[in-house]
Amino acid sequence: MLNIFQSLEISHYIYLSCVLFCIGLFGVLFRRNAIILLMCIELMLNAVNLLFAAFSEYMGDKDANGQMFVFFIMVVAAAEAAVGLAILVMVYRNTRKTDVSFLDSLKD
Amino acid sequence: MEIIILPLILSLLAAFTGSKINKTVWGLLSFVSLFAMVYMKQHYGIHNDGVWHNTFDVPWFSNGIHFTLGIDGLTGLMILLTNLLVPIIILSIQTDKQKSLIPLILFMQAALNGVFMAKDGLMFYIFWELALIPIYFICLLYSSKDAFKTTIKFFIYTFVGSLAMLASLIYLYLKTENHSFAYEELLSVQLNYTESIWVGAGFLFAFAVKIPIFPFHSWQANTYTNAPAQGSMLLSGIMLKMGLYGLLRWFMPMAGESIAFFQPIVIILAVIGIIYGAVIAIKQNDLKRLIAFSSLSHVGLIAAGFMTLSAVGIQGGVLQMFVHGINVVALFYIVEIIESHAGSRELSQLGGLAKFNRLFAALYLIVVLGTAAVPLTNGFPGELLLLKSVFDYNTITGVFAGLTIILCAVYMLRMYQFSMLGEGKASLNEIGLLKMIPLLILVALVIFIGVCPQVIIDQISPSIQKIMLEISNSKGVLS
Amino acid sequence: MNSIALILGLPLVGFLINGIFGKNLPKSIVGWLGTFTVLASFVIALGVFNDLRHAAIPSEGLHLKLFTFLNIENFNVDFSFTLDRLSIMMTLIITGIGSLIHLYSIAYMHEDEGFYKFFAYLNFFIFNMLMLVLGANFLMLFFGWEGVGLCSYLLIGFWYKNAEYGKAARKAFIMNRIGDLGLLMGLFLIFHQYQSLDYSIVLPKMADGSTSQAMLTAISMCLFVGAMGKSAQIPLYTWLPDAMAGPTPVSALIHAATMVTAGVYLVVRCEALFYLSPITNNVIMWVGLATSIMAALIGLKQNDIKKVLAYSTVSQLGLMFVALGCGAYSAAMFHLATHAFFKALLFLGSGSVIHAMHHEQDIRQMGGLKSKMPITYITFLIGTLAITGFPFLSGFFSKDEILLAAFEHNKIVYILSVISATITGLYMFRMFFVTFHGTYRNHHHSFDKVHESPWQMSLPLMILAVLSVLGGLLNLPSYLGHNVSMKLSHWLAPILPMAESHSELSHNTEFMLVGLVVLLFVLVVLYTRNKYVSKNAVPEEDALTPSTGKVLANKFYIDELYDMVFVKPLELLSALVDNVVDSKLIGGLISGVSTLLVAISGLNKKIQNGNIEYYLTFMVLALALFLGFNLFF
Amino acid sequence: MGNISNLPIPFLVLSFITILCALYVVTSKNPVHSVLALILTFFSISAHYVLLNAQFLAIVNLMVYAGAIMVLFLFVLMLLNLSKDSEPVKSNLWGVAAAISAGLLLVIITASFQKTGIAIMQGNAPEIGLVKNLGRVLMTEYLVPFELSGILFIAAMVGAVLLGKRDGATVQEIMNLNNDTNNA
Repeated sequence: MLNIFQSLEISHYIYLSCVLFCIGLFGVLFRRNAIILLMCIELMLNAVNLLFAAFSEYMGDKDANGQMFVFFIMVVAAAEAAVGLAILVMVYRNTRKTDVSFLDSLKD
Repeated sequence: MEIIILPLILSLLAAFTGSKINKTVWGLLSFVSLFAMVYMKQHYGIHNDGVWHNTFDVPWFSNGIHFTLGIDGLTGLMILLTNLLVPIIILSIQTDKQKSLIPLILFMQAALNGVFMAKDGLMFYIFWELALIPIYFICLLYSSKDAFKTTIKFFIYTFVGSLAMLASLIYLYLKTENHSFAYEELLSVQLNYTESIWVGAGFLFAFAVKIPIFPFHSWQANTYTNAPAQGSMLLSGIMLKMGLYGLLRWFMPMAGESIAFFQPIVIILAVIGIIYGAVIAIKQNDLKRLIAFSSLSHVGLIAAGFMTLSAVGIQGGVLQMFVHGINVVALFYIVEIIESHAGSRELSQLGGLAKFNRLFAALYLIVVLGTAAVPLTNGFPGELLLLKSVFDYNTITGVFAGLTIILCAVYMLRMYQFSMLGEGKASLNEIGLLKMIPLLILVALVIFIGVCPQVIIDQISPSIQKIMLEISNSKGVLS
Repeated sequence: MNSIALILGLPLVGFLINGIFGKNLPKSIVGWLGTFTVLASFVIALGVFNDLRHAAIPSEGLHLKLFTFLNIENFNVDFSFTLDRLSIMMTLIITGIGSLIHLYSIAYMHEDEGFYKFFAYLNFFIFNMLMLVLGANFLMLFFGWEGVGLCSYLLIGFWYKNAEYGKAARKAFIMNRIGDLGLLMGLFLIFHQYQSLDYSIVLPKMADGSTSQAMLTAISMCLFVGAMGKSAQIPLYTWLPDAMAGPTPVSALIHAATMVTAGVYLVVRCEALFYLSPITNNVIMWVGLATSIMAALIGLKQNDIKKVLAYSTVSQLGLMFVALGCGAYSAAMFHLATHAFFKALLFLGSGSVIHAMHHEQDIRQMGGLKSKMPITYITFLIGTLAITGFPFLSGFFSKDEILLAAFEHNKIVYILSVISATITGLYMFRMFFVTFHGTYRNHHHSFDKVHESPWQMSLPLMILAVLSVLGGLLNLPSYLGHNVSMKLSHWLAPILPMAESHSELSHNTEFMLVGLVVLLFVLVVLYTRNKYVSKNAVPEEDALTPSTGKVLANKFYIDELYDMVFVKPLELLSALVDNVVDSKLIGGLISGVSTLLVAISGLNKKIQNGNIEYYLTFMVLALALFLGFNLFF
Repeated sequence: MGNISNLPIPFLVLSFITILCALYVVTSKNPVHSVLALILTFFSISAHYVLLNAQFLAIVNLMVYAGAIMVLFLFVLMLLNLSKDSEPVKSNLWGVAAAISAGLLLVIITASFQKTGIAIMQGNAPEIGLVKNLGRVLMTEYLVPFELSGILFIAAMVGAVLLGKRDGATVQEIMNLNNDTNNA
């Protein structure tokens, strides 16, 4: 499997991650459904995870520090998803809506 | 150090024991600091030679920042004033309802002692701000009306001022050779004219708000009026002296290079303040408001006297600082007694109180005379020296400043007339002898200083000469 | 012990004992203690006087330095006193008349609940007045100066329950303070010029001619402003008539005999200064003259027995200032002394009348009292004759001396002074006849209840009457022979080095002038007697008097004028500054800053619409901006 | 930037699938479709991990993301009955604004990375991504963060339970409620 990396540069993974990240970001900005928003965030997190793994490979160090970080990000992502969805369920129960533009009580 | 620690310990004790112990006991306990001061003087063997002796010096969180406290004649007088007035202020508390008042006042005492003794720029700033905290809570918790509005105005006002001072201090700090906040190091910084104006303006703004010099006074009247009497006493009796002390100890030597620039501005503003405060005081109905404006008038004269840079003006000013502290606390004490025993402090509601308590009337009269600077009361020597210095600086300003002796007589006598004399509708309840004792002490001081002001002048003059030397050194850099 | 310390200290001791313990002491002890302390001072002063007469150097006096009051750099003022020929004269007058009035007050104030307070104040006044005249420097003078002002305030407002009296007291204090400011400024100028405030240093320097004319004029004008306030000269005289609100002994002691003459004392003390500034001299002369005539005119139409005497005092003080302006310093001091005798007599006499009439002061309510109060009647007559210049009584000599000095100086001034003196006769006799002659007119108190006063009151009256008759002996005019005449002038001559009085008038001229005055006096007596005794006329109600009389009765509306020009504008200004400038302008400026901040935050608030999408978009854009900035710069 | 044609085919194909699915996630109107597309994205990312010598990571990614988290999302979708397209459509302006913002950020980020220079990957030893090695590192070097993430999980769990329970109901009530249903 090593041979394929002879022609693969770190920048390719960077571009790929950036594209994924920005797609996620676009989703966050564009969509109004809170569940989709959360999914887009997961997408962005994964873009970052991918980059970590790529850098881990790129640095060639013996400790897999990059991969370690991916684990921790996963932990945070899972926690975030759990709490986020719980909040969502509660909001939905109170307002019957999952539209984020409806939730503007930050104004006050 | 002792007189910072002691009040702090007392403050903690007071906070924990709450109202279990009588307030009179606390008042007496707080006299301990006064004795601690005497002990300190003995212990450190301080000679009154004008040098600002270190009594405590440990490095703090960085090389250039030391926890340094020092004592000289000027500081000695100021902490004497503080530790003398605080017990009286505590004794002036009339009700047991204001539970956290005593701890706050004692905490304030510690901070005030720190301000006057700090020999390190940062320490000075920290104590300066520390003193703001208790008074903020005193005003906020126990103000009679508009507590939040008045207090926040006062707080923001002084806080903005302090920040300007901090900026100046930091600038000086960065300019010192080995980055130090020590007083001597800050003093030795040589600034060019422009720098010195900015640095001076920073200091001046902080002090002008605290003093207050016209037109930075608009927090004063409402705060004094609405704050509980103890808060007004602390503010006008001691805290205001922080501004004047800062002017003399920090602003004038530090920004000496630009003092020629500030001199006419401050003197003219101060003289405007003198007349302005007096004119407003003439028609006031609320006793506390009247005293607030009279205070504005009096401290204006002190500030003007300082800025004449003459020995007579500065010494007279320091004397007057002490005297004004005594007089204004006595006045607020009287107002507090009147309010709690006659039920009002509105002049329109009062009158004819003299017939109920002759002793009180006599003491009140002496304090009024002291404030109006009648000879042989304490107001006179200071005012004489200050007026002389302002008169020597410029005849016109001198004459305008001199109007204060007329206007002051007008409003102080009016105050006395409408509260004590005449037929009157109000009546005065029996005043316990215990409540008269603090007033008696103050009145004794009024007369003693009035007759022998030289006793105090002897205490301060070596330090003042040293400060004047520092100012002229600093001034001489440019010329 | 030093005699100065005793002279000063005894009244102070009296004040302290009476002030602190007086409440619990019986009235007799309080009264006699107050009287004896002053009397003892008088006796000691007499002893000093005797010493001074035989002193080797006539201009020297006793000195006493207690302690240093203030010492800062070169500003050095001691708490020190001096007793020279001028101050011993003042001291004798103050303590002498003071002790008589104390004695008088024992009876007069006997019913009053504030008896001990009254004596404490009186003693304190004596102490302050002595400090004023005994001080060895200008600051000590200023101490006494303000101190007597304070006592005057306390005593005018003695019956503090009456708000009107309180107002009068405050008026007196504040007007005095205006003068004090002038004096203080003068002190600063003196120190500025001479680097000292001690008489012994300053006065010789003033006299040696090294000071510029402008500076001398400035200093002397400042001091004169002080004198105006204290001695009730135009424009600061209106407090004195109002000061009659105080008990009558106070009016006699403070507002006739002693305190109001402090201005004269000041000018005489600084004789060199005033002598060398002709501009000020002229100002003093004309101000004195104007005051004298104006007060005399007002006195013509007053119906309050004490008000008449008050205006008479103002008028006489004006005359003294005329003398000072003419350079006749010893004449002014002479008149000061005789005036102290007869005016104290008159006031005490009026007090006796008021006492008898149960505090009725309106002369229209009196009449025919001479049969009921013979001692008062006779002594009052002597006082009236003395003040109006009945030949060979004290007032005759002292007033003539002033008139002669005026004649020498300026003929117009002389004529006007004579007119003033004549008017004095008119209103004094008017008052005298209306009070003691004619028929009794009071319907509230029956005539039978009117009684002669007790001996504590009549004894001082008799002593003062004797003094008023014999006071002229102090300074008999030179035409009566050199051995007996001009004693006071000679006594004061060492103190007054500049003004050597040498009369250039021939005795014939003097006789003629004196004759003129006597003639006028006789005419006045005849006119008033005709009007008020033979026709038994009674002064009309104020409202009925013709227009000129109305103006006089209302004191030229000066009080109203001051009220309109000074008091009201000041109050208006105060209200304006408080309500407009302070709250709107300064407060507005400050709240303007906060309003600005609120406005800015209002703008920001629109961005903060609570919608997360906006926030996110802005966040992303800002992130792009920061990264881009990092990239390109 | 290297020539695209030089790139290994697996990478190109995987990247293509990833981006395509990701785009579908954000554009699909039906949330359920979005979830499914996201799962596909995760699968392709896992494949990338395998390419990058991170075998264990690839598995975990599938299990945690594609398995657990996405199922959670699906549950919530079903629970709230949002499967049909109920989302109000935003105006085009928003789309443009979002696209511009995201695009701008993309351009800038890539431009930033451009500056860092290009380098060939050195490559790890294949065993680095194995569970044995990772486990050792996790339990030694990253022990404290590991434990902390455990705490974080508990906190999140408690939070989710608290948020999820009905308003005003205490734990006791909920348990009572459960007992009731059990009994019934």
